[in-house]
Amino acid sequence: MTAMNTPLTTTASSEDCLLAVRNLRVDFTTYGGTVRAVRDISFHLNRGECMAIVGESGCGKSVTALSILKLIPMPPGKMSGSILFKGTDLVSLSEREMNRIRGREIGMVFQDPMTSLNPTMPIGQQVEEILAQHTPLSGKERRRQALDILRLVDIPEAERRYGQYPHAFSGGMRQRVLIAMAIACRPSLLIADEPTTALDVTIQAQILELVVSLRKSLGTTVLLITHDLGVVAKMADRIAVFYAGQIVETGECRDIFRNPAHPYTQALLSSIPRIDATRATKLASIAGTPPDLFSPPRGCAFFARCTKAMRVCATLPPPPLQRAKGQVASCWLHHSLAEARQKTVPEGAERQ
Amino acid sequence: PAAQREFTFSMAYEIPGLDPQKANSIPSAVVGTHILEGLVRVHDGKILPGMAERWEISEDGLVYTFHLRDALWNDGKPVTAHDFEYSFRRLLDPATAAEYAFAAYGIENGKAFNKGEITDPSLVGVKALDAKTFEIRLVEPMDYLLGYLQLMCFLPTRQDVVEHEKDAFATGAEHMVYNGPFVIKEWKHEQIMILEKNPRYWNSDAIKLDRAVIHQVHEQNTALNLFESGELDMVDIPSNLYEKYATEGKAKVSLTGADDWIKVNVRPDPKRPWLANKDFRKALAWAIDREEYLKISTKGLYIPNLRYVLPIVAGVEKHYAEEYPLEYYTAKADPEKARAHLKAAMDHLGIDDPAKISVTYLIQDQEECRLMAEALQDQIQRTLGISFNVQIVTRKQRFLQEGQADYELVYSGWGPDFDDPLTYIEIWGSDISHNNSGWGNKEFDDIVAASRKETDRGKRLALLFEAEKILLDEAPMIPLQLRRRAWMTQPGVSGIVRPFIGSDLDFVYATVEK
Amino acid sequence: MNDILLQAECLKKHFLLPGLGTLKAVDGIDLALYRGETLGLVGESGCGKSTVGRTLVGLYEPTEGTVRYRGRDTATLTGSARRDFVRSAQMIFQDPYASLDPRMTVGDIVAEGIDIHRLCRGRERTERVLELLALVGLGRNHADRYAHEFSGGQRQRVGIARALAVDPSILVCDEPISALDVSIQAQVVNLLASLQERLDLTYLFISHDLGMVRYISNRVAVMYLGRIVEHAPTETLYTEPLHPYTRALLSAVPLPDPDRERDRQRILLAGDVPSPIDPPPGCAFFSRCPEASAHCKESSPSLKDLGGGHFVACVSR
Amino acid sequence: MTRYILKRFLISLLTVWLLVSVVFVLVRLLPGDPFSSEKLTPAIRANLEAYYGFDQPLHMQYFRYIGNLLRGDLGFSLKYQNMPVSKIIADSFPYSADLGIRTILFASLVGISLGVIAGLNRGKPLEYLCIVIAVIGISLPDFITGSLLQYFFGLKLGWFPVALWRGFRYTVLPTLALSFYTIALLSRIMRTSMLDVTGQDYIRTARAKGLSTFRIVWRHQLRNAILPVVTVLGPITAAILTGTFVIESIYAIPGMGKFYVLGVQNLDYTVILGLTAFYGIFLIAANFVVDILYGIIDPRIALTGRRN
Amino acid sequence: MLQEQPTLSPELFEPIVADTEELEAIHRPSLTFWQDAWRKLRKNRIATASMLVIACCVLLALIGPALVPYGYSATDASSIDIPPNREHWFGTDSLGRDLWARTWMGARVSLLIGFVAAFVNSCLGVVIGGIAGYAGGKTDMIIMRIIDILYAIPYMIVAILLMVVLKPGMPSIIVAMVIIGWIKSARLVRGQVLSLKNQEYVLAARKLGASNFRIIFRHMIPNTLGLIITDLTMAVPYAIFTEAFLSYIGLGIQPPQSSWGLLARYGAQNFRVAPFQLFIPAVVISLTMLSLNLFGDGLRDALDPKLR
Ligand SMILES: Nc1ncnc2c1ncn2[C@@H]1O[C@H](COP(=O)(O)OP(=O)(O)OP(=O)(O)O)[C@@H](O)[C@H]1O
Ligand SMILES: Nc1ncnc2c1ncn2[C@@H]1O[C@H](COP(=O)(O)OP(=O)(O)OP(=O)(O)O)[C@@H](O)[C@H]1O
Ligand SMILES: [Mg+2]
Ligand SMILES: [Mg+2]
Repeated sequence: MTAMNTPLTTTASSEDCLLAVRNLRVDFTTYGGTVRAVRDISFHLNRGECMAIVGESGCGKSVTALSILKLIPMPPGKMSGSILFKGTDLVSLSEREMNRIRGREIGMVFQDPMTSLNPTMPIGQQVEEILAQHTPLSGKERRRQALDILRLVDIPEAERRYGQYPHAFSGGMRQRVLIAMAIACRPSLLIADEPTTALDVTIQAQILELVVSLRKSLGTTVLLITHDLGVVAKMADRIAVFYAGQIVETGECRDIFRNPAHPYTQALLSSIPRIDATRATKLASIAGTPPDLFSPPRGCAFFARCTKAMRVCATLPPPPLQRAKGQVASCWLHHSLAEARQKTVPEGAERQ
Repeated sequence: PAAQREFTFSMAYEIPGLDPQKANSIPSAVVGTHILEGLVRVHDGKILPGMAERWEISEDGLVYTFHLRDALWNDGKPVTAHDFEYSFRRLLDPATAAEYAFAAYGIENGKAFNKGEITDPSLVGVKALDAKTFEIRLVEPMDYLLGYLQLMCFLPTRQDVVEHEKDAFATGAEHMVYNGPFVIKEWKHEQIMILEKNPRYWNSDAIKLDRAVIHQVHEQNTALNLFESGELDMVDIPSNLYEKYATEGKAKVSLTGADDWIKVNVRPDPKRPWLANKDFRKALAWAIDREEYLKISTKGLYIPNLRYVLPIVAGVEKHYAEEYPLEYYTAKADPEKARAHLKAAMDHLGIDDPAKISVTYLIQDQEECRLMAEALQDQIQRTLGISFNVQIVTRKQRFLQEGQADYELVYSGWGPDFDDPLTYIEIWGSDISHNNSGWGNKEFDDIVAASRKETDRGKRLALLFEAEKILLDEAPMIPLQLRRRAWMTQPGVSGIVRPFIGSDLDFVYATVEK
Repeated sequence: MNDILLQAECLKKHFLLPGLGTLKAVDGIDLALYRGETLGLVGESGCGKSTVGRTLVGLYEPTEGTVRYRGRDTATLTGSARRDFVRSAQMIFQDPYASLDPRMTVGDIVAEGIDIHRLCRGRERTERVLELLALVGLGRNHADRYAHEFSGGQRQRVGIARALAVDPSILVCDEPISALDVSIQAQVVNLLASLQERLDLTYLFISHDLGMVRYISNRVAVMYLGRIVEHAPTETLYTEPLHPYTRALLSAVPLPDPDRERDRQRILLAGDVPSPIDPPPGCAFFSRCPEASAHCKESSPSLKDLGGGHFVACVSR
Repeated sequence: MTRYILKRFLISLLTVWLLVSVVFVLVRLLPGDPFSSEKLTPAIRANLEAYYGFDQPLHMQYFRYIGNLLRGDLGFSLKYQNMPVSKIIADSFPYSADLGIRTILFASLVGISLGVIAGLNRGKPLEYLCIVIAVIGISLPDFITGSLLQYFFGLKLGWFPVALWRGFRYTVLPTLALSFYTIALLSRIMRTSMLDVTGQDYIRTARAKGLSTFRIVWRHQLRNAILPVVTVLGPITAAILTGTFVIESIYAIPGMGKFYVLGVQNLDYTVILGLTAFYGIFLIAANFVVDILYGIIDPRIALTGRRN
Repeated sequence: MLQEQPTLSPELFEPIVADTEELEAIHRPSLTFWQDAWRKLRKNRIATASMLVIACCVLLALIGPALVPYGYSATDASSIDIPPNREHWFGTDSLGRDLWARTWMGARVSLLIGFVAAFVNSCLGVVIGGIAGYAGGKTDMIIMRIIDILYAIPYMIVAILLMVVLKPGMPSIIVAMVIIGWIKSARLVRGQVLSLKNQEYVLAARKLGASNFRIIFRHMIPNTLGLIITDLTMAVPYAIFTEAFLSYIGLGIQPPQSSWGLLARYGAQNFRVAPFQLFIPAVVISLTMLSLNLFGDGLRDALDPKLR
């Protein structure tokens, strides 16, 4: 199983690479046992690029994002591995040193906009505060800038809403406030955990435009977690597909949409509802349930739901196997032995 | 100025008022006797001339004529007999509602006037014969009258000041006038009072102190700490520390005049028939080991009282107890005697088991009382085997229950108003409100009445002695202790007297050498 | 199909903002939910969709207007009728985490409705809870965990399970699938659809996912700033949207295809969003409308019936 | 809001009136009477009762009292001759308030800080230290802490004056002694409340913003956790400002607390009523402020109306 | 880049249909919130130790006095104020009574009163505060004003009046404590409920048709429980010392019984002569309170689902 320990990709040269996550593991101790939320994940982000993380709900995307900022509650959480950000290993940093990176170097948009805002602090102040922490601006200047940012994320009537509390905001507005806070200090890395779920498409489009322009003007690197494959298609340069706490496939955005290599990716893409779908057809979904993270299967995590499962999948975890340039999938199907076998057995003769 | 002689001490309670006629408390009396002077001044048990230079007493002992000296109030006006006339009438006037009015009931028509039975104040037996002569006419002879006149309520008040100040009278330094050795310089209620030597006092040359400072310190321990840190020149010692300071030789002691006993409700009551039984009461009295009881509950500060009347009240020449000695009870208990009495009582009542007898002892909510009651409880239960319960109530409730005779045994006592056994004896008369024990004795009443008519002091005291013995024989009360106070002063303080009547502190002629 | 289960008449919900005035979150809406149908409700973020949903199920008291349940004003319901309404009209909250009691296990949260209405007990209750959890793709050992131990999508599914537990007849789904991946979205939507078929459920489906709305809804209402601007049977709306806002909305749907997505034309809305606090007179969309004309500024258009159940509030139609 | 405040004000007046009426009746029910003493005779009692108007029917006395109260006249003490109750309050309240304000400030500062420290260091030695301090505060009532402090720091070590009230140095020990319980209470409540807040998502957000721990605690946790502290501080403030018997007696401070207790002991009806009314006004005002603070601290709390 | 593993054989790459059964994980018995809390509490070593200390105290209260040959009320003039020694393990008091016997006799009274009164107070407070906070509006206003009035009435008056009505003894003490003791908890709970009642999960519960009762007791109270527990642990010593006060004015336990509060009171009085008379009750009380607080903290933590 030495394969597990080799980095998934090797292309990143050190200057290019803004963030490199290696062998990240996050466990949660709970009554029911240890939840292995993230199991040995490695990936990297190059400067200026946008990587999207997609995957089944509950597969560890948010936990991965949180662990980059070391925001996993410990205990019950336990984290191991290394997270290299601009060459320094965040795991070894003290809380104080982390604070210099959080917010300023790495901005984060949380998934749950209601509970992620302080209910007893006016919205404006929550935005202003991050400026106060990281910039030497004067009070007035800060307020002006905070207002600008709120306008930037399309909060209608920012001045009037400035002093209001989160409970008077709609779901989407709160989400935009979170985005505003994340980009307030123009971080070099923006981690956005489902940043547009509560936004209607027009505003979503504007927010996405905003992110694009940030990338263009400041070279911001973006780690985007989303379920909306439309957004992925629009934004991402690369995609990492998560499944049950592991990365099962990474690759260029286009490659993954065109030629998904992992059966899970394939299944995922095929469940996208078309805008023109009608009630007549049942929406496609993946049969079965994801594995229990208390006791992840020994072999491939997707084995139980995979239509192309092989005997090896049950017992051995698949190593990352390179498909095309930059596209790597952890699936035995792409092992030379399987490919060899595939050539002899005609396509489609398996299940069904 | 450095040479100032200043005497600092503390009081546990705020002075409730300095209106002489209305005053009703020891703190008032302490200050009152220093800022005002009555017809006489009592110092260290001796009666000295005060505002009155001299006086005459009529043969029958009923008319007293006082000749006033040329003394001034501190505002420069002379002290006149009219001031005294006004004060005495004011004391008795029901509209004044003076609590101590009863002290003047011995004056002709005094009682009737105070009760509203007559309304003309000029009928009261006090009169300014002229500006310097003042006459008091009594109903019965009171050979202790001169000493009596030291009470705060007999101190003079000036009509013009009272009428001018109205409600504000005597509520602050500037709201009254002084004719005593000191004047009030500053009075911050609940905090501090500063007295200064009165230069206009007739005898001011004899006064050595320049100032007296009185702090309000409620807690005894605090006062002690203040004393030890040098803030106070004199302090009272709490009983639990008495032994400590006594062995160090610092503590001075004196009787406070207070005399404590257990009062028994002797009214026949089928629910508790034993209380009406004299033997039973004697059994209680003999079962108490007063010495031990006082040692454990007051560290020996209070001393056993083996009779009823305070031994140090005046006799004819010497103290009463020296002339009429009596050891009715013993300091140690006599369990044999106690059990014999109990047996007699039980036989009489037809009770076979002492455990069936239960009494309740009413005390008020003071730590000291509780400790003493607990000690008594243990002694009596151990010796007699009866059940002895303690009921603690607030002070006011104790008065209420006592007044309504709603008690079995009550911890009670008396402080003297004048220096004579009568002050103790008279309260047991059957028509006296204070005697609510249900006990009444014709013989006793007759003897007391006879004593009131008696002009010869020796005979009078002999009669009172008879009465005292009857009281002890009948045992409506079980004597417990005589209270003593322990106090100490800083070195250099001298001339402090602790009287046992009225005021409990006399520093008029004191001095402080530092 | 024709009986109206829940109806809002001229519904208004205003919030008092201290120091700022009244915020007209919902400002006069007429809606009818027919038995067994799904009404999609879409619109700009902050336009009042959640507020409509909450007011419909009785969580907010309307400032003005009435909500009728089976023809009766819900404000006047009492006793068993009220209980019936409370149980029958359920809501899936937009905010999954905040709506889960942090001190209850997920099993208990899902069971709460069952307990309240005494639907079943003991083993049966446990079975039912597990069954509900399974329906939304959660396993047995999720039942003992607390809300904070879940991922966003899992919490959302707990919310769905909770709402389904009391066998409601009307379900207001406030963005029920926003945090779910497409596969589970499909699973949940299939579930909702099959429940509707089996039990004749009625849905008010609030979502930003226009594809899903199209898939699941019979009719769709488009809201803008507290009002409904267009209202039509789904196909009509999607194929011939009339209101400029609807058109902008539809054109903005991102496509899950990198090539097509990146060079697509969409109607970009420029201009300031007017405030719901004191909305300007005239059409609320005026400031951003690409087709605005002068008289749009003057009067606010009311819904016009264009036939075939298609209503639109725009002067130029 | 203005309407709410106005309404609350009127209700407060009503409450004070009710309070005074209730206490008026209660004090009369207390066993005994103000005048009883060892030496009182019936005739003199009658004089006293007439003097103070106690010979009138109770309801007349009540109406007269309320009438006077409306004119701001609290009457005269029955124990302290010719002493208007209002003067007692005017004389003694400043001292009590002085000590009270010091105590409240000191105790809140220390109590809240200890609570925060304990909350941030759950399970660490520092927390146990905080618990021990709190336990001392509650296991030793003020009459014990008061006298011990006086004995050791006043008398034995001589660091501070033993008692009396003459300047800053004199305030230290009483403030300390009076603070103990409040410190204990606040620190325990604050700790609990802090822990409840620490796990919230918005704290995570604040951390993600890179705010320093101090700032997070100060700006985010404190305000969300302070509500119960404010709740308990309300009545405590009212009580401490209007005087405490024990500490005032131990340190010989001329405050109001003594009158309160002695008033009840002496059945000084007018003093009890006057002081209770005064305290009641304070208490009601304090709780009023607390309610207003609720709305300010947590904007979701709407006291003015019913829930949305 | 591909890593060939020697153990892989072509047969392994035969397609199979996964057997989903084997994936079903081992499942622990399911827990309710309360069971879970209990489990966590038992795992907390400090909390368990504290529980043991309290249990020891209770045990000593039951058997302690019987371990020495002295009666708790037997005075002895020959052994006054004797410091702890072989015969008298805790020394003797100023009446020569054995303090060991008195301490543990007192423990019976104090522990019983402390726990019962604190518990009853908290329960009442939770119910009333919960109702006031949740109902809001008029109900809240009325309840809170009643609380204001009750709180402003001097406690001494209430206690004395109760003494008139009730017989001294344990039940009376508890009544006297409960009569206003619940107020603090009620205010605390109300404050929390006010801030909790607008939470989304409460709305959600309401939408499910939960009765007000259920919302208060299933949602609000569990979410305030941390504070309620803290309040409860603080209320125990308060009750112990209030008992001393009540006993002092005669409503409490009767002589010759003792209680911790009274022992401490006497000890403080006699501090200069026999300091151990203060230290012994103080240490015993402090130790109990420390355990109680640590236990309370453990309980709070056990009830916090975010702390596993
Ligand atoms: N504090 C925790 N304690 C225990 N388990 C946890 C905790 N936080 C997360 N988990 C578990 O870890 C797994 C990963 O959670 P995560 O939030 O990363 O999922 P996600 O990929 O973001 O899903 P979603 O798309 O639904 O948000 C989930 O199965 C979740 O139940
Ligand atoms: N409790 C409240 N107090 C004050 N204003 C509120 C309150 N709740 C909502 N609002 C305001 O009402 C408007 C409508 O809010 P609502 O939550 O209904 O929007 P929405 O359409 O659901 O938006 P989203 O799609 O972003 O969730 C918003 O402007 C919001 O700020
Ligand atoms: Mg997530
Ligand atoms: Mg919404």
